[in-house]
Amino acid sequence: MTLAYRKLSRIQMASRVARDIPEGAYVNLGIGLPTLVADQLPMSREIFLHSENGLLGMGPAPDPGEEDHDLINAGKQPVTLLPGGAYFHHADSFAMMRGGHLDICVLGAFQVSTNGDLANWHTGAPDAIPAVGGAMDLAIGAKQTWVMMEHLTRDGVSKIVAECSYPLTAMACVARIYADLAVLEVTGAGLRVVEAVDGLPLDELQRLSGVPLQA
Amino acid sequence: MTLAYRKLSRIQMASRVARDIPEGAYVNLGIGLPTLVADQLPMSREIFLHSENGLLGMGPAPDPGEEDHDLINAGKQPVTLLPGGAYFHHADSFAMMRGGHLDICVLGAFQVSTNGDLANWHTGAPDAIPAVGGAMDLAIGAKQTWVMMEHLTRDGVSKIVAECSYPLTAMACVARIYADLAVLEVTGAGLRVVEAVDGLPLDELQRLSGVPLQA
Amino acid sequence: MIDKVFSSPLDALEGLSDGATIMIGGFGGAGQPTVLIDALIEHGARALTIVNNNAGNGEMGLAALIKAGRVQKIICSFPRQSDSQVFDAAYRAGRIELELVAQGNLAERIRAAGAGIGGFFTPTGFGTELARGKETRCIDGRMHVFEQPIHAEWALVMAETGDRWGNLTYRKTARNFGPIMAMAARKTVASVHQLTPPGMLDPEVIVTPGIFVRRVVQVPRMAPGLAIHKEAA
Amino acid sequence: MIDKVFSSPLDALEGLSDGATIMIGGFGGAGQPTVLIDALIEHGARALTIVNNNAGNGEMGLAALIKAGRVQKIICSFPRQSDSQVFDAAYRAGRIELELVAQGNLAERIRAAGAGIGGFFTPTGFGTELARGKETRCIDGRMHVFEQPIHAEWALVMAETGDRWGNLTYRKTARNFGPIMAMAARKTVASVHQLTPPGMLDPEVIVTPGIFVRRVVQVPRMAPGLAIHKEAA
Repeated sequence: MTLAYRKLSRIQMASRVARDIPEGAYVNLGIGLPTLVADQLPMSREIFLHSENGLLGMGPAPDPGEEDHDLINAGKQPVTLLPGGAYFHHADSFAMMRGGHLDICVLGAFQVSTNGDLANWHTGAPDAIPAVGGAMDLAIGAKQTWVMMEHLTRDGVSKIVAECSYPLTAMACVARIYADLAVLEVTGAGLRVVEAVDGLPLDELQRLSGVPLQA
Repeated sequence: MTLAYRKLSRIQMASRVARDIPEGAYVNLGIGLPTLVADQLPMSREIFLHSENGLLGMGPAPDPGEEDHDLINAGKQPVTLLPGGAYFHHADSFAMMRGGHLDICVLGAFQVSTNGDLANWHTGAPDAIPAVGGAMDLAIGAKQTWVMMEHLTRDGVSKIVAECSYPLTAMACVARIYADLAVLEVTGAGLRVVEAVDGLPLDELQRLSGVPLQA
Repeated sequence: MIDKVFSSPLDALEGLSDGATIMIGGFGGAGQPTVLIDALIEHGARALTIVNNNAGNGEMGLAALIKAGRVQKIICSFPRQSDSQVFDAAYRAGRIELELVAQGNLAERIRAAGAGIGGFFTPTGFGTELARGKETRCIDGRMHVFEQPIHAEWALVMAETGDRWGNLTYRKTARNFGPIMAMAARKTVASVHQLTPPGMLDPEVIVTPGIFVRRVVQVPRMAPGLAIHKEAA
Repeated sequence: MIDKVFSSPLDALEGLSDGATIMIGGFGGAGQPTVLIDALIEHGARALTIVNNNAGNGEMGLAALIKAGRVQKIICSFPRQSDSQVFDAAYRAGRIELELVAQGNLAERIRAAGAGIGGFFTPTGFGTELARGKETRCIDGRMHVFEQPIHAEWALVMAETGDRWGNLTYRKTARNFGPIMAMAARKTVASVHQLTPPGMLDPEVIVTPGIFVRRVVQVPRMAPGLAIHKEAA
């Protein structure tokens, strides 16, 4: 039997995540892959993007030459503010996160465990200089934390694991995983497959993932 | 021997307190007697009055007919705002107090003990409905807490005591006592007389106070 | 399109249940959302726990809610005032429970709930009756008391200007508890005197961003005179 | 008359000592008070503990301070970036101590110092390396970590507009850590791009009231381009 499936591209993954973000949601899109979601949100939905450096209602990048160096996102890139947006200081911004006011936070990941532990800030390499930023606050803060990542490393090893080997960002914080092979839900009793890419049967997804998956 | 001294009037007490408030001070004047201090502050000194309901730079009462019911002080009386003033919310206002940012807080008192314990919120009467407001926060918050009160109760009993019999507002918080008979400093090793009203000898002040006073 | 604007105060309370904990903004009359409180009385919910700095003044607003027998417990800093006769009577008759909290601890406990803080140590109240039974700790040579967050299902706040996204500004000292209560409650209803078209509020000047506000309702400005009381706080 | 305005950045640092803990505002380049940092380098104080979200970018500002060998310890959330070569080299050579703090805990610990809070329980970081050795507690079924306030002798912040009383407003996301650092330090020095005549700042709009600011100095607006970095925070 030949398996005929294609992994989702990064844009397709972003589009898939965007599909599940409802009108009126307050959302933080983490650094890296999740930032791609912004451009996939349908114009017809009003969604407020939060940036932890003190910004709600973040808009797209400015036109070249229109950059304002006092208006940046968490990735320190110039952005814009949409009508209805607001500025606030760092303690208020993280109060928004820690206080559970964001509906959804989308984060990249090195690893996610079957109980929803997240590792996304540090490889743990002994010579690495650590840097955490807002990762730990984002992971525990939103009503739902979604992870967006490739299902497998470049070496073909599953990033979905029984237990994270990388240093944790937060325990049992992930609600959903949007990967390039499947969308998975963290149920509290393991992982449930919401959908897999066309042509990828459950047993093959199971084999690639290396941890038990529920249909 | 006849003792020829006069107690300070309420206005004289307020004037005496005002004399010790330096230019540039941030000051909270508690409800009751301390509110009289405001009118005794010399116009030549810039002093910022804080009101715990979210106001810095409080000015005098408005002219009749000019009251703004959204602009009140902690006593819920209409006030004005001086140039340079600002509004803020309650958590920020009490952060100002608790965080030690006020230079001076002047409070009324039922009793002050020789180690600076303050009782000013509750008589402890069994049928009384208690109400504390900002008293406890004010007492512990300023760089210096001053008490302004009559030295004796109407019955001639000293309000300066070895140990408070009324419920405490805060422990060891009072730095100075401005009373109608004397100004006293709380030294940490008892009370020191800074000055007494004209004609009142130390031994008589000592006798009236009922606790040891240092010259 | 997001539109948090409700057409009437009563509609804006839809879903509120008996037994709810409700934060009500205001310091005395300033910032007290009287129209929302009237709607709450009309709504009929019972056995409420109310969080407010005071316990009602005169016969209107919070006092009227207490008089209607809807309040089981009140968490506040300054219940007794010259015109708190409605509360006083209910309290003496044993019809209302009181949790007295120092005002700064009240504000900080509300903020802690909004900010997702599990509790904090404060020097305020140490060695007093209000700290009785509470955990204490010496930090940097100073004694502190452990205080817990106050969460609520609902907050009713009075703001000055709002928009359909729930962004709010306040007016003068009517700001008081509004911003922190809006953060601390799961559902915040804001009455505003002015509804502004989308995007008109300066983003530098918004005090409560819309993320903290579920519903907005425009109400007329109160007649002056109702808000003035002579008692201490 | 109160006049907190100083004529030069260096004058505004008078009294700063070796070994001081100094909070420096900014998130990357936005809000980083580069002119005050340059004055700090000129001032010459050594063995400093610096509190900042990052650990310097490129060769200017905080990076230059580190390069000059003045920083003994840094408390920050995101030191490593593509252009943090100055910090990286000092760290690998063992010349600088790092206390890594999750960004929200950094912000809340700074605010706690400013607000007189002795410490607080936060869910952020529980079960991670950054909580190792810290007290934990289960509150309402959720695990929390105890975090302590971060106090400082000095704060250097960049604001937009100020007056002689020290009242400040900020501009866009350059606000970031400025308002909470101004609260947390014993002496706050604010650089402003505009000095406004007394009483011109709208009292509804002041973000940092003057009570939190000791000294104000007007500086030219930075040339654009210095503030942009491509790394995560």
